[in-house]
Amino acid sequence: MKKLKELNVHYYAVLREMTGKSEEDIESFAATPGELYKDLAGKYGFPLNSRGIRVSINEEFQGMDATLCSGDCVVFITPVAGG
Amino acid sequence: MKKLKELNVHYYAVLREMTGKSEEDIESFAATPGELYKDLAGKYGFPLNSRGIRVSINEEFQGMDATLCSGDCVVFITPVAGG
Amino acid sequence: MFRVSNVPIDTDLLSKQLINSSAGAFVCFEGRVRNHNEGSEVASLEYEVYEGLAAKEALRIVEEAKEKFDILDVVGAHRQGHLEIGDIAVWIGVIASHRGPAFSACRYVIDEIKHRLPVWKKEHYKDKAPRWVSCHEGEGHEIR
Amino acid sequence: MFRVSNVPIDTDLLSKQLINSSAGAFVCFEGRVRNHNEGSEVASLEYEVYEGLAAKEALRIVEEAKEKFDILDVVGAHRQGHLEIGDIAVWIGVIASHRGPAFSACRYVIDEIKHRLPVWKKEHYKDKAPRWVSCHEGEGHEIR
Repeated sequence: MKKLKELNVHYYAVLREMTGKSEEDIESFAATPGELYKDLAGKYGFPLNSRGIRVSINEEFQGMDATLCSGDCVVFITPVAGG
Repeated sequence: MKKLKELNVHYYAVLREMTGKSEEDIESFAATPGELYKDLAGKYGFPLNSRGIRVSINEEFQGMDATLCSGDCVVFITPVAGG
Repeated sequence: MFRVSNVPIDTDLLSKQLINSSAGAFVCFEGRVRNHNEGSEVASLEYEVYEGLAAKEALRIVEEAKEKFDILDVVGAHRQGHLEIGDIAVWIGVIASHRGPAFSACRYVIDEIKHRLPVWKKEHYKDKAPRWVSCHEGEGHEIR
Repeated sequence: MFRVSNVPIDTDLLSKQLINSSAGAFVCFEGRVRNHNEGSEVASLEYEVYEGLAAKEALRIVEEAKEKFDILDVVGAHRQGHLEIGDIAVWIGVIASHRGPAFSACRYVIDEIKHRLPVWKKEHYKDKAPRWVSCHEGEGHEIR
């Protein structure tokens, strides 16, 4: 049975503009960042295909299939620009 | 028959130290920088083998077999160091 | 040392951290806001940085460079916020005994930074709506 | 622009000549006097330059770089005279739209300068007699 987690999600750049916020606390049953992304894509109209999008959990890059825990700070990293 | 030329020869770095002067006017029958070099090597004890030594005539790199003319400013360029 | 900065990058200050009497070579790269990109006239730029992760990832890149190349030190900085044409967006300085490793390491660090740091760039144009761009030029990574 | 200088190289002044709103990349190389060479402790250096020919040859190298690489401009300077540890012996700055050509051109210019410019270097050591050295490290080009 999936467990409800409390997650803190931060948004940057295009995702920040699409959600209209820099961060939010979310209660979610998502087990992985991949599942969480799908939920958010449905809610905010993010692109359904997450290819090229990376995820960071607590300031470390992780796989889209990593395990989410309550209290995690999650950031989806759309393709970057650098200098 | 070889013609006597008036040449102005400048010395830099190790050659300046070996000759004890920065420049001199020379009257020479040398037809080419190669011939001139041999004369100077005999006079000042420059290395007899001129491999790796280049020559400039009037501020342009030239071959050791270029033609010397009266009034030419000749500089032998020993291996360089740069920055 | 790598920092994310809200204020103009002081290249003199950064350079001063790269003084070492064993250093025969100093190579630096400065990324500046240019007035054009992919055929469009750029008016200004906005950099958004996920600071915590960017700082960690930059230090990781610097450590990689020190392992891969025979260098003495690396210092860098990346701007965030609104930048005008000519402003410095990113600065990387490397010192080494010899120039070969200094060039290679500087190139390595800026290439990795462009691909790995969580930094986003919004271009404001003279004649059309602004747009978030990625460094993967021509690869169509735009989201909208 | 390339100059042979009897006084310390003012890198700020040189950099200011490389301001161009089309430039997205600035790469510079600074050759500094280091405290060691081929296992010996260096105390100071003396650079002797055949100025007329050096200036001409440097401009030729700069023109070659502009032909070979997609860059906007190159500025450089080379010191002559007596230099202490840490002093700048040579400085090359390049601007371009993109960083690839800027790095390549900067590397090209300094490599060619080291091999082609009539510049000689006498190293003064802490514990032995001074010696004229060439850039062809380890190739035994010494005359004495």
